[in-house]
Amino acid sequence: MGAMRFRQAIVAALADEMRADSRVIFFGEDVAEAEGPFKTSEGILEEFGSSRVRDTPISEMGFTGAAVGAAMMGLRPVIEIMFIEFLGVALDQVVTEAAKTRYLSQGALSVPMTIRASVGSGLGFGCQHSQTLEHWFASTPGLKVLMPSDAQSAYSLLRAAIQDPDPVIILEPRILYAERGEVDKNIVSTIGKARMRSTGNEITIVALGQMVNVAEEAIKISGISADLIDLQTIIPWDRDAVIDSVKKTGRLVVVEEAPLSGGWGSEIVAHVTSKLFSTLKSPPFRITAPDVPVPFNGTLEGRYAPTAADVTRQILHALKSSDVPEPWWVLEGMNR
Amino acid sequence: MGAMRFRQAIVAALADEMRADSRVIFFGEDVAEAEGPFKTSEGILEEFGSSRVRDTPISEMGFTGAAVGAAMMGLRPVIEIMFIEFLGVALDQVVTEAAKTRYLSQGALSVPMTIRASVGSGLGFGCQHSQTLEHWFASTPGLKVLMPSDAQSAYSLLRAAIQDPDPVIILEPRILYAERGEVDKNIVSTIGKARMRSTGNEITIVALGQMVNVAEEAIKISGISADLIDLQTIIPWDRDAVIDSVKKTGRLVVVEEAPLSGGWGSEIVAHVTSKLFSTLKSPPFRITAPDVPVPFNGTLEGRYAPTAADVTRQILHALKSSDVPEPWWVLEGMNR
Amino acid sequence: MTSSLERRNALYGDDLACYERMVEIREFEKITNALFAEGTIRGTTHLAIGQEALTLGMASTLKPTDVVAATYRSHAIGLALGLSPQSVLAEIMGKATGCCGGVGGSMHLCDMSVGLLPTSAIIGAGIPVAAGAALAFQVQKSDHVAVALFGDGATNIGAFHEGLNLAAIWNLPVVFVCDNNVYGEYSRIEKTTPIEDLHIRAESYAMPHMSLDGMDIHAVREGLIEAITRARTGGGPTLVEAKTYRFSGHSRADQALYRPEGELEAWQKKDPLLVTEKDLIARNLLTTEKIDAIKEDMVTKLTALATKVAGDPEPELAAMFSNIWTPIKAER
Amino acid sequence: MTSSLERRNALYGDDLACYERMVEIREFEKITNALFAEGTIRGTTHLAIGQEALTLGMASTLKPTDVVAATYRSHAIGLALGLSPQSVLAEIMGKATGCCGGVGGSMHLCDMSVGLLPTSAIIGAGIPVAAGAALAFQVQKSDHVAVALFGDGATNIGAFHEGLNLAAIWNLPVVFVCDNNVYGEYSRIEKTTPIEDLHIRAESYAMPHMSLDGMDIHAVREGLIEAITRARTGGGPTLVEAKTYRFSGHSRADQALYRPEGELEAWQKKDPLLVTEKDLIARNLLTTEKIDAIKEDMVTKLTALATKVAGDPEPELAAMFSNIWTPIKAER
Ligand SMILES: Cc1ncc(C[n+]2csc(CCOP(=O)(O)OP(=O)(O)O)c2C)c(N)n1
Ligand SMILES: Cc1ncc(C[n+]2csc(CCOP(=O)(O)OP(=O)(O)O)c2C)c(N)n1
Ligand SMILES: [Mg+2]
Ligand SMILES: [Mg+2]
Repeated sequence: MGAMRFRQAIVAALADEMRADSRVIFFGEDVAEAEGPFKTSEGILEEFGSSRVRDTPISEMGFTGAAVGAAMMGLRPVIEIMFIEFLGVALDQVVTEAAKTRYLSQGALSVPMTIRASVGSGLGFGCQHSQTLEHWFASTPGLKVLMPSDAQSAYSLLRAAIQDPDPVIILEPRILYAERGEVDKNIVSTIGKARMRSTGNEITIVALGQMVNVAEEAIKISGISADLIDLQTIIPWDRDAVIDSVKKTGRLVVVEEAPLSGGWGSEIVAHVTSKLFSTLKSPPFRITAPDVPVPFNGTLEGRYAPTAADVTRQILHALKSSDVPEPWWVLEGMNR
Repeated sequence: MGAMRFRQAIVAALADEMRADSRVIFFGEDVAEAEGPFKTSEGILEEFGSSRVRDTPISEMGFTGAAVGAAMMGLRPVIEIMFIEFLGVALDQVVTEAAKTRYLSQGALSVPMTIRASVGSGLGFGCQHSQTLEHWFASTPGLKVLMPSDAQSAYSLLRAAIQDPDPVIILEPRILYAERGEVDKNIVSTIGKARMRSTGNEITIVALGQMVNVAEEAIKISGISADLIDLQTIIPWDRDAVIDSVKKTGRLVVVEEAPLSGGWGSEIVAHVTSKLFSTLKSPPFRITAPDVPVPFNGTLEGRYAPTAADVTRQILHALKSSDVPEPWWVLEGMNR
Repeated sequence: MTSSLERRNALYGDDLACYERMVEIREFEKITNALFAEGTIRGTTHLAIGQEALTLGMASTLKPTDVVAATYRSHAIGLALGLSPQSVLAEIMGKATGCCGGVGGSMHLCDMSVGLLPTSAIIGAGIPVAAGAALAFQVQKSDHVAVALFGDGATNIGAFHEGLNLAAIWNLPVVFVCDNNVYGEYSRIEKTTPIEDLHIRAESYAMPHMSLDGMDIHAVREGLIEAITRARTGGGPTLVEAKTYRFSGHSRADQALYRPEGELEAWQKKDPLLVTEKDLIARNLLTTEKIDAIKEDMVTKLTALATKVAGDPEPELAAMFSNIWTPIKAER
Repeated sequence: MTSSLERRNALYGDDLACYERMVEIREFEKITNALFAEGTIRGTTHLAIGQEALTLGMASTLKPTDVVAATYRSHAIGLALGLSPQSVLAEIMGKATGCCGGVGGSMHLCDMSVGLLPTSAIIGAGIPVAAGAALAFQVQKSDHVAVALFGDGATNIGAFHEGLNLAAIWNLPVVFVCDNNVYGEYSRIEKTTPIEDLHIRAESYAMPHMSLDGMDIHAVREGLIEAITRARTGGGPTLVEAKTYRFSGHSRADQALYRPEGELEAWQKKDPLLVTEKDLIARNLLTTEKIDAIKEDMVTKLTALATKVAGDPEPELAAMFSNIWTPIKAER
């Protein structure tokens, strides 16, 4: 047990896996000598050397594809995509090559690679460097997608991802890198299993990454009794945990950082609705960002992702009435 | 009015727009001299010449980006992406450049480009050439995404797309290219407006592309009375049309070709549930493909996308009982 | 039944065996074309008639432990590397007995017993993948070599540029083989590519490069041996351009009517089968009678095979749900 | 207040004005750096201290009707092309008075009145976009030219390869300007790029290319005039490599401690301000007193500006929902 920063938990998980398994290699842009633009690989080059730890040219398609090939040959590459948007120049290698390799080789090959990418808004990086983009990986059998919400899950999920035999994408909320938290290094997550942040019986709150912390804050503010489910794995997500909780609470809200339309939360709401319709006390709903690019201005960006205040207001509304609360931009007449 | 093939309707729409507006240009791989791998540009080079109609090198990132730049400068480029999967090497230009240009230029620039891409399963092209991939464009404010279901909508949607001032992606079900249908050239669709294929009062069926035809067939087989909504525009989708219909029928099913997890249908189900929960007679649900890559073998591929028989069985079940019918692969014990 | 590895091993040092394999490929492609035309094969096919010397030159110089990342134009390289006509044809016909159990199809062959990675239907995708396989060999300190086989048109896509640059900067044991068959789909090379000699693109990466006659198996071997040896001995990557010609259309029913008058005929004079026959006859390893016999046999064998494979079982429905994610218990 | 266009026009044929603009950029970047350090500017910043000759050379040779697709390293090119320090600083500070209304930030400047397309924060993205703008000019038969400005590291990404190949095959009126400032983020060029002279990569596209001294505005102009004239007169694209040096760190708080001993100092001897000062003094257009006065004025002006801009209004909440889709009524 020990307190460390989220980014240090990432370093620790990578180092522990590299010590345990010589097949694990790590590369990306400025991750070796510079130890990562977000300092998520401090000491890794020094300890593991320049064969296993490499800086790459600026070529996400090239080095993501290289990870796919190296994984096919039995290594366990971990790569860093500095900002998730950069996979927009390399998505083919992830969804069309890596995700289909095991299938096309009928199990002769697997692709045990891990893609680490920083995601999310809140730091003033502008509309091309602030999205979460989980949806790029949806509807892609063969992939797994994870998102940590604190130092412990940053450590435990990354270890699980590296140990996993299939391609795993781990989306790291950039805003959490500097956050401190207790980390028990004996915990390695089980991919596909959610984690309870708090338990209660009035409503089930499902969230991912930074939104888990926002939802937790909202619970504190509102004093409601809620199951707060940190999904941890978005693909494949923990249907059992969510279903069991909603069976108990009868209410569901998903809190997500992405824009409303087409966000991952719709999958949770749609599934739960079709399974538990008759037992629901009120309509499941989503609290999301509006359908807008992430604005740079700090005040506007502060309104982009759901805040604890938004979440509190909407949950309290949902507990009182049986209709779905409107998002702030509708109440403030901003748009549909 | 006249009967023509779906692919001929595409040619006609492109030709009519190129005649009406000299700003419209067209390029892609083998679309000029060869008139398109799917013969969707027959006669276009001949009529409009090699300045406005061009073959490109194999470089989707390059020519998609070129369309973005040409659109910024006031042209109305139409490009062909032979198979939607190929945008996996060029997605950046669509979601991170084109979709954000108007925003970043504060309206000084817009990107009136149209991306035509063939999509879908059923023709034995294998797992890297048979997906629909609408979800790549979800959660991306600034884009519009359309899908025709017959010759008329192939014509009317493409004309609307080319006339639209913003980036539009039009996903053409490859399996329909050879299908014939009546085309009224006076009809130009309104983007964002759904089209009623049939009307009824027992259930609302929402579908896109080829699944509209499958659903129509199911209605014939089952003899049920249903509103069949051909969404036509998936982003932004016609909330009013769907809500109004479900208010009437009290039941909703979405029929989609994509794998269940993370498909666009979850958005429809989630939205309708949160708006109409208390008036729903039974849980809204989705009929989709399983969470698998598209198999090559014809028999297996025939089970991939929902069939009229699947749809019939599930809808009849939904009308009789208040629980959601299981997909065939669960009934047949194939997977969760 | 002889294994892929046995079929592969049969090629080493045996020019006659290589010739027979070239004939096998030629006749296999013709039959495939006929089966597609009659509708027995669905989807698409990409033939490599006229390009047999390149695939055989590769198969007879690479070791079975080396790996090849190839493309949708997969039948020829598959057969050359050792896959049996049965496993390739069965795959193309979507049978359970195919090398991918019938779920892959014509564009996706795979057989790791002879180093054939799943062939990709995305232009350029195999290039960084091959670099990555080579990265693994370098890290593992093995002396295996990775090869990417791709077309002339693929040299215009970003993955080519990024893959070669990465291989150069890391000095990876990989050989990039560009099969310049003059066409990318229906476009002649000059329509899409501002240069004729594609191998000079290696200069952008300070990478050794060469051009060779892809119609002559000896020329192919000579060039590849240099490149493969360089890779195997720590000398890094090479870009090899093989000048070939696509005798068939691009895919499916393409008749290639866009070809300039006389171009095909000129290249047919360099038909790799003719070239090899001349060589083997001169070396008294072959006679015209023997040639006719070999071809006749092959046609008979493959025709019979086609009938047999048509009767092979289709994959179970379960195959549709298998090999997507690794069953976790299988893991440490 | 002088418009961007007026500020742009002031540069043509006036070397002193160009020098003053270089000083403006230098002092602007220093103040930006200070404001970031004190937390007044959030997010990130990418300074171009030491690279002023390149941006001024471009601004004083291109016409305001030509367009430039640049990158996140945007302040210098923006100011050079004519954007006012006010509109740039306000954007960096997220003010409604910024050139993008405060929703863009430091990486995203735009001003179509002087041809600055929205700068992209994705490496290489502007390269095909510039080719596309040039395509429009070619189709429209206008004599405008498009320019892509990007770094040395960007020449390793696929969009560079595809954009140049497309421009070459279509003979587009575009100039690709590679600002080779020796570093890509924290990596010195040789770590990521197997060649030193990046302009030779144009050989892969049979495209004319040149290398020039990016520290000397005259050398920049001379080279650009050749390339721009070629583009304007139907001669097609050119790859221009400007040898510069990044005096500042890559971004944010980067101190660039990874630099080899003495490298910065060596380049500082070629500081474009010094070079230009020497030239202007020799031509009796400037004196050391005048230089001090210009710099002093500039610091005073910009310091005052920073205070003023700090008080500028923030964007309304409505700005968050505007300019995403085009209001349809606006259409035909
Ligand atoms: C990224 C991508 N773009 C386009 C295609 C469609 N396509 C399939 S084969 C082909 C031509 C490739 O030409 P070349 O590289 O010369 O290989 P060849 O087919 O001649 O062997 C094209 C454009 C594709 N498969 N992937
Ligand atoms: C596709 C992509 N990959 C990585 C990055 C992160 N990144 C931002 S600037 C930079 C370095 C670029 O170096 P160079 O092209 O030389 O331009 P310079 O910053 O030196 O002007 C990198 C890697 C990015 N913005 N986009
Ligand atoms: Mg070719
Ligand atoms: Mg640089």
